Amino acid sequence: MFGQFILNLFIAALWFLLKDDPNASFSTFVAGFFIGIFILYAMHRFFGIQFYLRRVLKVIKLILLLIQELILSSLSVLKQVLQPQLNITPGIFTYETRLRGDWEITVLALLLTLTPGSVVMEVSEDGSVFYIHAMDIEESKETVLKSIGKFEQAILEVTE
Amino acid sequence: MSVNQLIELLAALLILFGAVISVISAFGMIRLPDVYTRSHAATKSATLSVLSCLLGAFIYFWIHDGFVSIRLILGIVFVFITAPVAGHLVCRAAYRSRVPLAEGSGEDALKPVLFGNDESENDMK
Amino acid sequence: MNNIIVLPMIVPIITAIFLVFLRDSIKLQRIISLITMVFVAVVSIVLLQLIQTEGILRLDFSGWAPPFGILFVADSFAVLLVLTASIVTAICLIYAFSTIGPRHERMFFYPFVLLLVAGVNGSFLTGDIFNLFVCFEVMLLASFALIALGGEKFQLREALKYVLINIVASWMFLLALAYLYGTLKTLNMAHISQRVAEVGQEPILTLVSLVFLIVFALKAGLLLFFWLPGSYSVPPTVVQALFAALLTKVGIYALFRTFTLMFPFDPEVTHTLIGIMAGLTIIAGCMGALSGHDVRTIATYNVVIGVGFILLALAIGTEEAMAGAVYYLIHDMIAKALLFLIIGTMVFLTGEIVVKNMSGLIRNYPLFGWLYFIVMCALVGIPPLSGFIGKVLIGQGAVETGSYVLLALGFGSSVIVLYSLLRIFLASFFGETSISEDDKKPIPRGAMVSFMLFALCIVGLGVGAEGIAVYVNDAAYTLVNPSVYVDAILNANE
Amino acid sequence: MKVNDVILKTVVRMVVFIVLTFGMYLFFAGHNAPGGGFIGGLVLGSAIVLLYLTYDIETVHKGMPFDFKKVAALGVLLATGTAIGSLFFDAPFLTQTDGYFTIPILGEKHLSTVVLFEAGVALTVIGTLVTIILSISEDE
Amino acid sequence: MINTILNMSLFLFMIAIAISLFRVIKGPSLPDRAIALDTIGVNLISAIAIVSIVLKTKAFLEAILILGILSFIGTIAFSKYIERGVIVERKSAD
Amino acid sequence: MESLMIILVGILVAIATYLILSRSVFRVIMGTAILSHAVHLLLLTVGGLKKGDVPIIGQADEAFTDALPQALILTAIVISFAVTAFLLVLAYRMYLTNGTDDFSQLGGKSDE
Amino acid sequence: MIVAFSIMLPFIAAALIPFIYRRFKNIHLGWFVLVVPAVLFTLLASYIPRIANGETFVKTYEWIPTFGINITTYLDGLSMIFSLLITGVGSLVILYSIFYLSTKESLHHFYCYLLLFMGAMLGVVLSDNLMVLYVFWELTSVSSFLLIAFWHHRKASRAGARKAMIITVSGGVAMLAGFLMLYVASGTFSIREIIANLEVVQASALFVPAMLLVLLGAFTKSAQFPFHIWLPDAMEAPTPVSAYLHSATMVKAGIYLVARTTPIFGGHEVWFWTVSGVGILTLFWGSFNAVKQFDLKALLAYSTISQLGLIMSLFGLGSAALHLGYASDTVIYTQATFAALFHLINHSTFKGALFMMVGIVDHEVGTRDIRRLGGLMALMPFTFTIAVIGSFSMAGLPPFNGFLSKEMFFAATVNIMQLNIFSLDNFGLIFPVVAWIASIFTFVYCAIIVMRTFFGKIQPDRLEKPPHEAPIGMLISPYILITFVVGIFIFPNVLGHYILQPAMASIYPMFPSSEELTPHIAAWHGYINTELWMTFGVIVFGILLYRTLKKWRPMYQIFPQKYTFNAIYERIIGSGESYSSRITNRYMNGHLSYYFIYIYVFFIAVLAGYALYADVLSWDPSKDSAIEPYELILVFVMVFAAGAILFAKQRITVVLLNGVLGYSVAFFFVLFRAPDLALTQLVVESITTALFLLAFKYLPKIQPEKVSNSIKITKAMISIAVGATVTLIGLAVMNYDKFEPISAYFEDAYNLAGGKNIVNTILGDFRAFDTMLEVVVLFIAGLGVYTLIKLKAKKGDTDVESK
Ligand code: NA
Ligand code: NA
Repeated sequence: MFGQFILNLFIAALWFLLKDDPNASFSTFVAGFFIGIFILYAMHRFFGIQFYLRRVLKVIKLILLLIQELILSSLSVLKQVLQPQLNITPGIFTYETRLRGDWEITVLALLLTLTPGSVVMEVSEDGSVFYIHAMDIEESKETVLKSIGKFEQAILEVTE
Repeated sequence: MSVNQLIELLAALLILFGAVISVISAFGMIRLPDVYTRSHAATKSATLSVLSCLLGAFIYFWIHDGFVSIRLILGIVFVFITAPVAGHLVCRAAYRSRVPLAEGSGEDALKPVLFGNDESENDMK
Repeated sequence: MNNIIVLPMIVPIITAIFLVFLRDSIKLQRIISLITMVFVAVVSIVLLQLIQTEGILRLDFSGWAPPFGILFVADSFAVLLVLTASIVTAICLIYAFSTIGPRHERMFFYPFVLLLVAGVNGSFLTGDIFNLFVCFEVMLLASFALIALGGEKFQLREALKYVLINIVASWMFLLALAYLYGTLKTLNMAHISQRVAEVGQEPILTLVSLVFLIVFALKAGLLLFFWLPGSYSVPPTVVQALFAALLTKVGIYALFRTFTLMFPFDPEVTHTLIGIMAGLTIIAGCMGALSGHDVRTIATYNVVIGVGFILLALAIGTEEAMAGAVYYLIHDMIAKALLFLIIGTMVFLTGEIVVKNMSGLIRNYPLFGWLYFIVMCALVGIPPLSGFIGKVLIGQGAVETGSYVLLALGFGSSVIVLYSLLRIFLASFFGETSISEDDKKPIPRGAMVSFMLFALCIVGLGVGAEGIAVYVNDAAYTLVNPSVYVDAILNANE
Repeated sequence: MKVNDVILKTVVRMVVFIVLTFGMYLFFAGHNAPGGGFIGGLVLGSAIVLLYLTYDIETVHKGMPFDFKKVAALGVLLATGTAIGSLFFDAPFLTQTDGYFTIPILGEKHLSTVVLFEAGVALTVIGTLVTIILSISEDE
Repeated sequence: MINTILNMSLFLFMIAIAISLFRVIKGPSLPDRAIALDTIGVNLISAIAIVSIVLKTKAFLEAILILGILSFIGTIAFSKYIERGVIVERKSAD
Repeated sequence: MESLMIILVGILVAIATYLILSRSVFRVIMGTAILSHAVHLLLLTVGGLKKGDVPIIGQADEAFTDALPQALILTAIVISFAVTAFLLVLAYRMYLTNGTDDFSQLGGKSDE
Repeated sequence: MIVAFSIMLPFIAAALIPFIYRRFKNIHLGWFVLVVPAVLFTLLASYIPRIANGETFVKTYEWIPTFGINITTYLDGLSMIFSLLITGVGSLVILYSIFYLSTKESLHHFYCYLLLFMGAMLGVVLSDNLMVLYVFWELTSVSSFLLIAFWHHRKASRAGARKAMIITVSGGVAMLAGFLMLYVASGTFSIREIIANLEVVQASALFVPAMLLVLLGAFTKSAQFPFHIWLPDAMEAPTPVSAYLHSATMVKAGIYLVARTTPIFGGHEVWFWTVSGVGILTLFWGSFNAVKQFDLKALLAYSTISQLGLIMSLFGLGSAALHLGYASDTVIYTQATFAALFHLINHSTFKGALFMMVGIVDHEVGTRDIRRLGGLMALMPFTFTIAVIGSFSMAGLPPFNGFLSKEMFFAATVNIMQLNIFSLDNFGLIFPVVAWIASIFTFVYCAIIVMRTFFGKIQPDRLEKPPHEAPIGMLISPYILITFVVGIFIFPNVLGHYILQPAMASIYPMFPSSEELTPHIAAWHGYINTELWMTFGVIVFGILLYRTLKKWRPMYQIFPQKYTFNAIYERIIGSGESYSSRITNRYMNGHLSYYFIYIYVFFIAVLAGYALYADVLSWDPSKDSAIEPYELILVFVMVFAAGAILFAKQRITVVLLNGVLGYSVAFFFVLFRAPDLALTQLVVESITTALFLLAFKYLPKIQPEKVSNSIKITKAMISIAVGATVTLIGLAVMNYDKFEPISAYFEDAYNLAGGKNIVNTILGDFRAFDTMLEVVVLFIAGLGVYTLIKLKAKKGDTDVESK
């Protein structure tokens, strides 16, 4: 995957040089990069490898997921803050993940933290158990547990 | 009004949105009952506010000056990555330094793991 | 372009850094640091000669012409002080070799000393007021490190006080700089002088100068000397000597520059105030010296008296007084260094600091005792030792300007100096010896060598006062005629 | 339960590169944009401090076996050294030379001794910063 | 119009900072203060971004990233301080 | 704005002074920290506020704001940082050796 | 050349002493030393004829010509008298000391000091330059100090040495001031030149102050009332020293100074009254107090004081002639001066002899207390002879030289009454009356010396050693002296012509002929004049008083001990010390906050004081830039954060609030277009905050200050005043815009230095030196922190130095 990226950059640079534009700028380079993507996509089957941008697309998907969670969770916090009467029952619960590896665990933890109403407080020593603080344990435990599955899946897609 | 101006206005509104969220989350920092709940406000709402604001600024510079600010993008990425870590670390530290949960909190799965079931030891101030 | 001017500051800095790498070869550290100081002294002598032939020298750093860049200015006043500072440090280093011990030496003692001197020399040489601030800080940081070097209980406590007071003083310096820039919009001392002269030092400018007065008074120990006795009594002896010789002198130098070069036009306010402060300093110093029961307190209050005495000259302001001040500054640096070294050695030999508890040292250490006697006489101003000519010239200035109160205080203080130092001599050196032959610690040879060298300087400066008279006169002439300085900086066509 | 720093360590592994790159950028940008040796040095130093925060002293020291006092000293030497350099060219002390040099491949480039000077500044800052933090942290 | 919006946003961010300041002062626990300080830093980031637009300059964009970095490092340092009393650890202590 | 800033400086100085006059080493040190903030602002203010643009050539079209005070402040900040670092460690060492950070309990005279 | 050699020789000899001492251990060092004064005496004596002819010898050697300080040696009649005394008596004293001091004493010190003294003394009398004179003058004080403290293991010696040194040096300092005034008035340090241009000096306003200061020097040195108190204590010195310094030579340096400066000041009324008044008072006080002494040496000390007063008063009386100017009928008043010079010599002879006599007694008997002495006449006949001759001469009895000068003294006091200047017609009577009374006391104490020591019953059990006559060596010197005592009585005019007359010429240089000023001295004028009547009276009343001594002696107890001058001196010193201690310890209490209060109060007083006084303050906000609402909030945030620091209970809160302040400052940097500053401030602030946390991790909670409200209010007032001062000056500074900033130059940074970031170009190029040093500062701080942490005081190994 990394090799493809370098190749892409090389193509972009080549483009940049070939253009020989006296006012060469970032946009020239970006254009070259897109050209590179196009070439690589066209050639990837020929080389018998997975197109690296597919992986990138999955990463982007993950990021978009994160942003979505971020917005949602913010709004839920704001909603609670703005309610005339605070009516929440905070608490801490556990979750055992099937993910392994530092990166995976980390990304999952970050996702969970950005999820509405939850903050990862501790990770057990072996990294398998998350201790999660919930803003309103009754309401969000369910939703949190539901979205965790979604996250794990997204992460696995990227890393597999 | 040209398209550019419209996008600029949009960027400005994005910024305003961020500002409003920021104030509300700051308000949450006052209102919420304990440090853990407040950290929700900080890590999520504040992050969202700054992200929208930076995005607004990024768009504005892009449209207005034709200037793509890598630094702004980097800033956005950085905040995005680090804000949850920060929230996680502070909450962990708070719990381990025995800052109590708010009154009326529900289940506490961490207490037995960290401090055991000894009530006296868990008599957090 | 006279790159040589920067050497007295830059060479000690670079050597200091090199010594950091030579941390474990103590011998090498000693040799190099001594060579450095001797080298700087030689450079200063060359500079003095150059000034005689070419007038005031200046070095515009990076070639930026004044008033825009920073520059070093070498006039006789500054270079004489640089020379003295280097000689004093060199001799103090010799003392240190045999006394300070490897524990300190491995902890960058020599680099700190060299950096201290670099700061001192830089302060003397700079022609830019903000750069003066920076040079001060170089000196101060080094002094902070030195005063705390050792980590003793008392030391840390007094060091903290010293640092805090100096921080506040530095703050006031910045405040003064802010006001200065807010009004005159320039930093070059000659340019300041020119601009102030242009508008005739209006009250607001006088007010700004008064902020500088307070700052430098704090540094010099002029009236605001409260920090001095405590902090001068805790560090290792050689550091005490260096402090006594160098630190207050930088403040004094700055006061002279400020009120002769930059803000000389409102003497009714500024110089009168300086006179009052100097007088009060002398009184307070005398009282302190009288009150002291331990050798260190007596010695430190003598520093205070010396400060007051030199600043009388500034208040008086005649050319003779200035010449006297230059002489006296040089004398005071040498004599105070020797005094503190001797006092420290006394403490080392007896393990006591209270005058009464020591006795009869002269029996065991005759030469040592006589060296004390010499430095005492020099500090009193007894001729033909080093303190004499300066005292005479300052007195002459006082008479000329009718400053009889200042004259009385200045000359009267000699008597108190005599009284306080004589007390030590009579009680500690004379009398039955309290040290038996068996308990007698030897005075390290290096220490004796440094005492002798200092004594030689004291006698030499007194007897050979004429030898530097031409430089001193030149310095005094420039001090009372700031236009000489200003012309050399701003109107010279190079 | 022992603390598990996996999240922190993982994130820092990534972040530290951003910080280092940014520090280098600031260092070089100083001439024409905000930045310079001092701030560049501070940010680079901060990156090292970040490592010390995340890992322990020994681990970091294994990766970076420098005596930071000497790094600082080297920095001062570099800064003063470029200044001294002017003495050998009969130019006023501290004179910075700069000019446009044509370098193969890279083309015409603006090079200046200021960069060396600023590098000295940066090294000093890094060295001092880490020395201070480590000294205090190592104190028992 | 845009300027008004920006000024208003700036004002709001300042208000947010002021409120966070209240939390810094009030505490009551250390983590509270740490979080509040972090929030102030984050809000400053936004404020600087806005000011950059208002002043029409790119000169402050570095400050944004710097603030982000610092606020992160600061929070780490703080939480370690709260949690373990030391900021930089030695291996043996671990 | 200039007047407001100078008044702010005055207030900061007053507060810092009060802290400096207290007996606790810690408060004194805080006082010095505030002092340096105050004087940096003052230096900036006397250079004239908002009278020009960011002093970077090529990024502005109007006149530049006075760059010299900025350079001075930068130097001052660094120096103040250096001093503070030393001061803090010194205070820390002093506390560990003397067992208190209260000046009134530290005593004063070296010959005690 | 010879003159300079005379000054130098003793110093050279002194420098050689350590070598000689080491080389010739077996020979008494005194023999070598004796050569010096003997050679010099001969050498100088060979000049007598030429001096008598009115020649003077001047030679100048440059010392510090830039400041008019040159070594000008000057030998004239006046210096001749003194140099002969110094070398002559010096020779005798050294000869005497060879027998007096055993080789067990640290002779090398003794003779070294003595030679130093001799050289210094010669320097004083042979220098024309006032500064050089002062140099030697102080050197006499120093060497005198060393000689008095010769037996420094004795407490009394040290105390006496200190008193002498303090008083004489104080006087010397005053004299120096007087000299400087003379210099300023005349433009020269040369006494001859000053005398040559007298009008300028006399017209100067500095004339009288200079005179009084010079007199102060003279009076302290010559032990004049009330500075006489050091002299009795100086008797702790070995007797040869007392004989030499404290009787024959050093104390006469003051007299010399008065004589030397008489041509300058002499015509002035203040001079007349001060010199003669103090002299006559000293004469009385000394003789009066001598009577009550039990210690022979103390008695001689007071007697010396008294005699010095006599000489001093004569110089004062003689100065009247200068006021009157030269005329044949005024020359009579110069005779007082003549008498003074005459008595000066006479006193040295008989007092020197007496001191040596006391030394012999002390040496042979072991005590000088007259209550333990008595009846020694038979056992020590030669010593007795010295005592009788010396005492009679001192008492003013014939056939000894003292009689002649005493008669002349009486004559002078009587003559002075005839003058109608200086209010003498009203007060002139004082002189003869006091002189006469003092002479009676003089007679009494002379009688005591002789009678109590040599007559009456011997008390062997109260003596330390069995009495016997002194070795011959010790007797040589006093016998030479008493030969002079008698010889001068017989041939007074030889002395008058060769020695005194040239000196008169020096004192009255503007009088045409010195011949006229030299009276013919005769023991008997052929008729009984007033003076002789007075002498008869002295003898009659003297005997009467001596006889009734036991009855009136308790009178001395009437004066409370507290009010003696000695007690006052001690009290001044004592209370000076204790007041100083009290005041110093009160304000130098070691508390930092007090020191800060002093500093701030001074800050306020000077700055606010001057600002109000000069009406500097002004405020014109019209030129200010606009304030945006968010800026106002930021200001509010800062004020609030800073204010909260005052009340915060936890250190962390304070640290964080400081961080908030720092970040706010950074934001102000942003708002005020300072990007580099903002960046730096942000990073520095964060690191500082981290350091705060690191450094204060061990500290306990902030304890509320346990201080009273009034202290709190005081501190608050000071703080507010400081803040207000800073603000008000700042506003005034903002309002001042007469100059363009130099920074416009830097805006061309790109062309000048190739940088677009102006601030950075300033730092990296225009003001790169600052940056370089700032890096050094940072480095020192780092290294300093390292040493602070790593170099700790070792436990149990308390450094002696740190005590
Ligand atoms: Na100082
Ligand atoms: Na000092």
